[in-house]
Amino acid sequence: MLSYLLRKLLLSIPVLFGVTVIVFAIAHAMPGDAVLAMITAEAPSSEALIAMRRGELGLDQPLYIQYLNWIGQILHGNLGRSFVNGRSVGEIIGERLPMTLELMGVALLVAFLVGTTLGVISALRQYRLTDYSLTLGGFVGVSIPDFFMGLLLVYVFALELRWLPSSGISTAGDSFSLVDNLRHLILPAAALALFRAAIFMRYARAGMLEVLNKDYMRTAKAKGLRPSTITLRHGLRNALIPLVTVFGLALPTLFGGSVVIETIFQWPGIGLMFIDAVVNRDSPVIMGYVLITAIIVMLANLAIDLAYSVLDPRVSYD
Amino acid sequence: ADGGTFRSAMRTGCIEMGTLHTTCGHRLDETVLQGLVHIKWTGDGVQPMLAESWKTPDGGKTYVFSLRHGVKWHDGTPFTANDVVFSLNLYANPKVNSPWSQKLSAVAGYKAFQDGSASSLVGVKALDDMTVQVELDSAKPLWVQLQLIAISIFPEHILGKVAPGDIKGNAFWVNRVGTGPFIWKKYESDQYVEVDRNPDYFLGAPKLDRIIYQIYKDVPPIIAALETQEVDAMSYEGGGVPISELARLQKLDYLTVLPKFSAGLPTYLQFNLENKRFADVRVRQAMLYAIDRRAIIETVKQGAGELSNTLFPQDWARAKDLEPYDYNPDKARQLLSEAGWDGSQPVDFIYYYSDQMNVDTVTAIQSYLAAVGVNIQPRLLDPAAINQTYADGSFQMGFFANGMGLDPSLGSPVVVCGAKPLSMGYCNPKVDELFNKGLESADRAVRAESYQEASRILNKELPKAWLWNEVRPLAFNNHIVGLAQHFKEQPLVIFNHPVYNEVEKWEVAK
Amino acid sequence: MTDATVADVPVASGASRGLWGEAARRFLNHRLATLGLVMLAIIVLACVLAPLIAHYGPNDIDLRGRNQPPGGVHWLGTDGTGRDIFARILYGGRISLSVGFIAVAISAAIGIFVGAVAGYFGGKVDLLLMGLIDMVLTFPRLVIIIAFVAVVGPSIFNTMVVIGLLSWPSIARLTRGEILSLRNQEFVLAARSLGTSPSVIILEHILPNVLSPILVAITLDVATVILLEASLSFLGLGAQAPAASWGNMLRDARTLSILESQPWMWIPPGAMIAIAVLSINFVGDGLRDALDPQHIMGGGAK
Amino acid sequence: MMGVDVLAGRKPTTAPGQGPVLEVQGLSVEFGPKGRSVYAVNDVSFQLAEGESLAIVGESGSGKSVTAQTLMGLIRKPPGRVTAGRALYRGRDLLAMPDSELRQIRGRDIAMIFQDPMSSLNPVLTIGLQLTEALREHQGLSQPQAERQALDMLDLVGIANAPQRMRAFPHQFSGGQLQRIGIAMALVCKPSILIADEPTTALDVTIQAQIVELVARLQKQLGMAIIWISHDLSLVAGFVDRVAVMYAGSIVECAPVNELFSKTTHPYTIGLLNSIPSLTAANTRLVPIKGAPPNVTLAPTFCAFAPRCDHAEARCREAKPPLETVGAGHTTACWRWRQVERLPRRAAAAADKLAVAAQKQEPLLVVSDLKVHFPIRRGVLRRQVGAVHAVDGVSFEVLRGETLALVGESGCGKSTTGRAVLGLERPSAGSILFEGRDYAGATGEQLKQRQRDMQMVFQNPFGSLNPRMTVGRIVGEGLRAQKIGTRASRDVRVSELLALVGLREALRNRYPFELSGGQRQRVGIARALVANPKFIIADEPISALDVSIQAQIVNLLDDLKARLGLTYLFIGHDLSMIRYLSDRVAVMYLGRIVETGTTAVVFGSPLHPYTRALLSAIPVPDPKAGGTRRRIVLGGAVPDPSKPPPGCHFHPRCPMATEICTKVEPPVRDFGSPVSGQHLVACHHAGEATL
Ligand SMILES: Nc1ncnc2c1ncn2[C@@H]1O[C@H](COP(=O)(O)OP(=O)(O)OP(=O)(O)O)[C@@H](O)[C@H]1O
Ligand SMILES: Nc1ncnc2c1ncn2[C@@H]1O[C@H](COP(=O)(O)OP(=O)(O)OP(=O)(O)O)[C@@H](O)[C@H]1O
Ligand SMILES: [Mg+2]
Ligand SMILES: [Mg+2]
Repeated sequence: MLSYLLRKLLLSIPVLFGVTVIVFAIAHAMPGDAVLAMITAEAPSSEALIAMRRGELGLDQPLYIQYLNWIGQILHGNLGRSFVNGRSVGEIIGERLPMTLELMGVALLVAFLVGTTLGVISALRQYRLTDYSLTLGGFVGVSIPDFFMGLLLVYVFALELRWLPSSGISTAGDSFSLVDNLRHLILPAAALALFRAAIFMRYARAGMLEVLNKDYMRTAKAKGLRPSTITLRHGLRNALIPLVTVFGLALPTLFGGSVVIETIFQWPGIGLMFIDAVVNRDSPVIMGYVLITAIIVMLANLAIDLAYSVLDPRVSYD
Repeated sequence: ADGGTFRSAMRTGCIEMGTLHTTCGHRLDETVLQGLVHIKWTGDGVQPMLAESWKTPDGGKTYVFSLRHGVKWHDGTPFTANDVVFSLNLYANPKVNSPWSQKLSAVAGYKAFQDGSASSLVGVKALDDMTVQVELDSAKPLWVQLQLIAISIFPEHILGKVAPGDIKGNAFWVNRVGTGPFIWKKYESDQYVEVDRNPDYFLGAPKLDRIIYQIYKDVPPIIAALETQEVDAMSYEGGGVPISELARLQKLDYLTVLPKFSAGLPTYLQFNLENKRFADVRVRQAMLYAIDRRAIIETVKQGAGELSNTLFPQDWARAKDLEPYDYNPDKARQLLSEAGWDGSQPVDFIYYYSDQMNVDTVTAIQSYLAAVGVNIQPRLLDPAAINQTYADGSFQMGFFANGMGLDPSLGSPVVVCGAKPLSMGYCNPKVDELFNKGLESADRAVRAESYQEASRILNKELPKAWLWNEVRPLAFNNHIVGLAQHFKEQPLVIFNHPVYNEVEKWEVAK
Repeated sequence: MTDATVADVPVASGASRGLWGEAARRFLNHRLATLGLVMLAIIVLACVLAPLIAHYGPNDIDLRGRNQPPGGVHWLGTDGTGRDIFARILYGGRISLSVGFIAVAISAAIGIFVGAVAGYFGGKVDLLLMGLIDMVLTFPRLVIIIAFVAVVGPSIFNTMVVIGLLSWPSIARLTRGEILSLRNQEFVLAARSLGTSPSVIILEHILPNVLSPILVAITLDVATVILLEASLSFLGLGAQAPAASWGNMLRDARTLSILESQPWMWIPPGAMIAIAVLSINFVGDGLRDALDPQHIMGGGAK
Repeated sequence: MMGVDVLAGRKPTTAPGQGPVLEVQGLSVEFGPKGRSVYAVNDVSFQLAEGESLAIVGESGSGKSVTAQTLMGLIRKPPGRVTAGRALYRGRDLLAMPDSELRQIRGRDIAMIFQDPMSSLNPVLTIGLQLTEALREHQGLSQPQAERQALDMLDLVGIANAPQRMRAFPHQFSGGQLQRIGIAMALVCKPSILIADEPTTALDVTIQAQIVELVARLQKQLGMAIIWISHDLSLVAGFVDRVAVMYAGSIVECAPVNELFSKTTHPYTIGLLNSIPSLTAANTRLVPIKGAPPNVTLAPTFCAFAPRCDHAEARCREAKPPLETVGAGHTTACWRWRQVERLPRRAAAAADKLAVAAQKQEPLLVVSDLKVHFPIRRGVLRRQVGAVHAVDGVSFEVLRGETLALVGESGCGKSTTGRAVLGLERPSAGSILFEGRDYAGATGEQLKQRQRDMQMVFQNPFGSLNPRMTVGRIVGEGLRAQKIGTRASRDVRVSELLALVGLREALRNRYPFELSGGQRQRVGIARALVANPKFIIADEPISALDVSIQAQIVNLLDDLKARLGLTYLFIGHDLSMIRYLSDRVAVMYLGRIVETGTTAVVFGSPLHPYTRALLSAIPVPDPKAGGTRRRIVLGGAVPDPSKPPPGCHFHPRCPMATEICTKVEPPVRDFGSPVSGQHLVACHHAGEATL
């Protein structure tokens, strides 16, 4: 197991390297650069000034030198400084990552719990009304883009019902309180979660249906166990195994989704940071984002491998 | 005192860079950091702030500022002439590399400082603790009104310790110490800035307890927040109320909505004049004839625009006898065919306002132009890409606006010779001369002559096809007393400059 | 699977019918699948024949007749510049559906190829390709799309290509897994022992047998990509105005007033996405069942 | 070994014969929607006395499992439906009681052992949990109490080191151990009825013997009634009291075990008995039951066996015969049982089996010291840390025209050997000479030639046919791969082969899933024969088939051999079949051949202790013989081929092992005589009489 993890980690180095090279190249191929992005008509800048700024940021060097410099910094554990505000990228991400993880974590958890529960119910009631309506509801859920879902939720819960705040991470200016934070979390998390819950539901249903036909379910029944024990201990435990993969695949798309949701709900996470960085051509921040999300996705996949071996004792990674 | 909280929506996150490096967020600054003078919100002159008064013995070449006595920085340190000298030097310091440094280009010694042959501005001197003298290269009677208003004064005792190269992104900008009516309390990145009442403010202690500037990236959340009263103001910093939401907000009795607030923003079709296709003035004129601007303003823009046929948004700067270019597609077609326009070639058309109204506007323009045989292909770009496109001239037409509410002179970058990239290859020495003349006097009547003449030329030659001056609907919650009243009386948005808006007099209705 | 169960299935029906014919018959017997297919066919036809069906062009503006509710001339009403929603739905469907189909066609082609090669040859080739797969999987898709679109300009065609180029790993993985499990199946060994060449083995023995799970993944992907285009439209990276897509129609409708009082501007594109996604998934389910010979063997047989 | 308290808690039971503990009356079960029903069980009635053991036998799909599962309420409804009948357990109708009540009986009073030990245990839960959960559910025991009982039960079924093994997961056990656990799980609540649904089908012969022994012993010890379901009449013959024979959902004959063999009254039962090769009478042709298994989608209004029955008359096709009492406890469902009974057991169709000249011929295939090792890689760098010694030094010859059988338990390396010979596996050492030529590294034309001459019939008739190719394409594939003939000539050849293996031309356009098991296996054989090979490796070609069909295939292989002069390497583990069809036998154990000789010699006077154990484990379809034969039940399971024991691989399980066996690999010695032919044995103690 340990050696499997080590090997995976070793393998991930060239993978990360590849990701960063490509993203670096693409980021630099974007029209305009950090200096041009800052120019506005109100404060026009002279060519000399622009050149000077470029020099300051190292943008005048050949691309591969820029990349090597960047990699050099990374090897020293330093993600560089933002072109825009000069702050350390590591620090910025350190500040914002928890917010994004909170949002994504809760969304994923809710999606998983809700999706799995409904999926199991749907499977147990296969081809009955409950099943059909859940399936239909699921598909409608899958058909509403994140950004529109966000608006719908705000309309209903913030404007019409006035139950929840419409945006932000906490009430501005109030000292932090968990309750307040959670109230703010509900809508964005729900907007992210609904779509994924529908997906988990589909997979949970399929997984459960598969498990329900297994011989060991019959054995469990033959032992005279309670239906709930049979469903949960014998059924769900096994149905969860394939779901874990879906869980892992959901992560990269969740980062994409959180960019949209953070924008709509003014959630100060790395997604919001990233969008600004793109507009500002703030490549150290873009690269930091890419690196961190890639690492998280990889670690998550490793964690999923681990979870696999916990959930399924047959799996051994050697 | 329970003065309450005012929450204002702000659609930017450009706080961390700091005043010296941003072209936005100055509205926030005026509540914490202040300048020597600010523009009066009524737009008719300047208001002494940290400078109590000033004189120019030589008609605009030398200015002597008497500073206000008894002013303290928020940390208790007294404000002195050193702070002023320090701040002016900071703006002009080439190591700081501020986009605002141009504002000081008229000061004696600016060139030397910039090219490294001098270590400070020789033209700026502290005569004593409370007096500062600024000497210019030549007489500029409007220098204070037009240039100094954009300069904030920073605490030398804090920023003086920071190397100029490290100013950008310094922790100071998220923990500012100023002299203004509110004291910087807290900044939560991408969330809000909280500023608290300064009881020692030199123009009188504010009535409000605090102001919270809530930061938003996206507009719909601001509208929702206005509606739920999570914020009190959608003003200029918030980007204005989208036209589509106007009716909705107008129905709410707790809001005052100003549907036609002039933004001082001439909007035009940009032509790449270096491209032969647009060299013929008849082509450019035809485009204006082709577009039913009135219809667009009435419908898509819901009235949010003032038809305009030349550069200046200020009434006094515009001649009365301009060609109106009323909607006339037949005339447009005729002009195009006279000019030998080749309608089969599509026209690359760039724009960067992504809000719905502007997208709809572009749609309408596209449709009108198509009707006369001009086939534009709209392309939405972000600012960096726009600047790149400008820099390498890789576009043909565009849809843009430039803020110049404060003074007609601010229009020069879009029309004077060689003012790349915005002038797009337009050059008429006569126009340049008129712009120069406009700055030679402080008397509006004298200045008006020059600008009106310029407006005529620009109206004829159409280096850009002037469409209208932008109008921004704003909305305010009525429970902040003073806020809506203040904007009701303000003639136009004075683009992006610190405005003395008497915020210390606003209060929350009991 | 015991043989007796097989014999229980009446095998009398026409012996010369091909697998595809058989699959088609089973597919058509699948009620939801046929429903899906019919709905999809209607949508696709309507989009293709849009000029014949809609009275208006998708970009015909009518500033004086903007924001009209559904009614006589404009069946689904008009939008903020007076364009006919119905026409835009049809023309928008062309973009949304072709984004879905083309992007997925690209990703399926790459995914199946890479997966088949990795799975069949194994060893170093597999290791290398798995590395590639991992890399593309960890690519922040949105980042690349944003950057790429910024580089080559926002055109829906570019977007389709990028989506296609980035979405193949999951299909590749699936294909590889299926092939790994098939590679040592006795019928493949049998073919090898007969001297059949690797290319024929992949094409005739392996691919047809891995197709049905892959088809399901592909149909699901079509739906995902249609939605992705919508999300990209939100970021201004989807179809460019004035062209319509279901995604950017929804984006255009993203205001509270429209949400509340002009539902004809958002319900139609939303409903079209839902119907298309639903139909495609029904078709996918149907395809799986139809192509899976074990399915017909019925009952609890796995 | 036997925990005293395990039996102490047992409720007092009545002696066998004292009134039924279970009485099934007129049970009918259907599947699927009305109108398109599968009639799985039709009007089944039987009784089970306290402590009695009843076997239900019948071919696959005859409704045995459905009957059993219906009793316990385990069939899924829908699609299942009980359309008639009662099942009285101590007077209470199991079919009528609500599920919550039935739940109390399941596991506690009636327990079940399932066919496939691996799939019937939950793979993700420890066996400790799975063993104790029923105890806790039914007897409300605490976890420690339940664990104690479970431990005792594990001891009883012979799982060593039980306390530790309780924390292990199913995949960490061998098949035999799993089945023991399955038994322990069924017995842990001390039920009064145990239903064993083919508990040994998935297991090896030697392990199968262990399990049968165990269940028979436990049944006596615990005094429960038992229903043993099987398709293998010979397996159950030795230890049950009564046998019920099922066909197409109905019980066609039910009799005390002795009487069933001595006084068989139903044609189907007779057919079953005939298709089993007899251990005593070698070289007689097998008598298969003709035709295909019944179509159970037809309403059971006539005798379902009639289409396959030699005695059928008009009445049989019109009305379903009732169960008639034939003798004491002997019932049968045949209109013509009187006539049938009077007929003599059909004499095996005499020795029309062509006597292949057993004289010495030159070898077609010579395998010497073949080794196939699969590397085991571990660690970050995937270094090879060991190898699975799947084939570990195997030498044998196959003579032209003979059938050499390779036998041995599962995992001993038989298939790997076969695959290596065919070139599908790269040997780690040794040589394979086919017609005197070594094809290692052969390419192009040479390779094609060998591929044409040497073919394989694969083990699994379903898995070895591409489900998406028509029969015609499958059979013709070899021709296409070898680029033999034109399209038209290939078509002709395919038709020929279909005819040769007895498939109708009409099947040509069908897909494998439309064929029965026997038909599929014929397709596999046709495919192997299409390019006129000389040599065929048949890898357990019948193990996945039903008894009645096995006989068909074996006869076919036999005929083809005679007609086409083929040579076979026949891989298998079913010794009675092997005895029937092979000329010589090679017995394999853990990667090595331990004994080789002519069939007569190996079966008649085996010298290797493993061969002897193997032979003794063969079930005999005769209750009397079953009672008297001495069984050698081997202890332990098959050892791990990645860590083969030193010296003689067999020594850890060998009753004769001595010091030398643990150290020195036994040399191969020839014990043959000119009469009996070569008889190679690799055992230090071969020839010593003690066992
Ligand atoms: N869930 C089901 N749906 C439809 N038919 C079924 C189902 N379960 C069993 N059958 C059918 O019922 C018949 C009897 O099946 P059953 O499993 O009892 O056979 P069996 O005698 O146990 O065979 P085997 O030896 O293969 O286990 C078969 O024809 C089978 O196809
Ligand atoms: N590709 C492989 N890699 C590693 N081990 C293998 C491989 N193929 C087979 N083995 C191992 O080699 C041993 C012999 O396998 P083989 O398939 O030859 O057995 P067998 O005698 O045919 O058994 P069965 O009767 O179950 O078919 C087994 O322990 C098996 O697990
Ligand atoms: Mg069964
Ligand atoms: Mg094998």
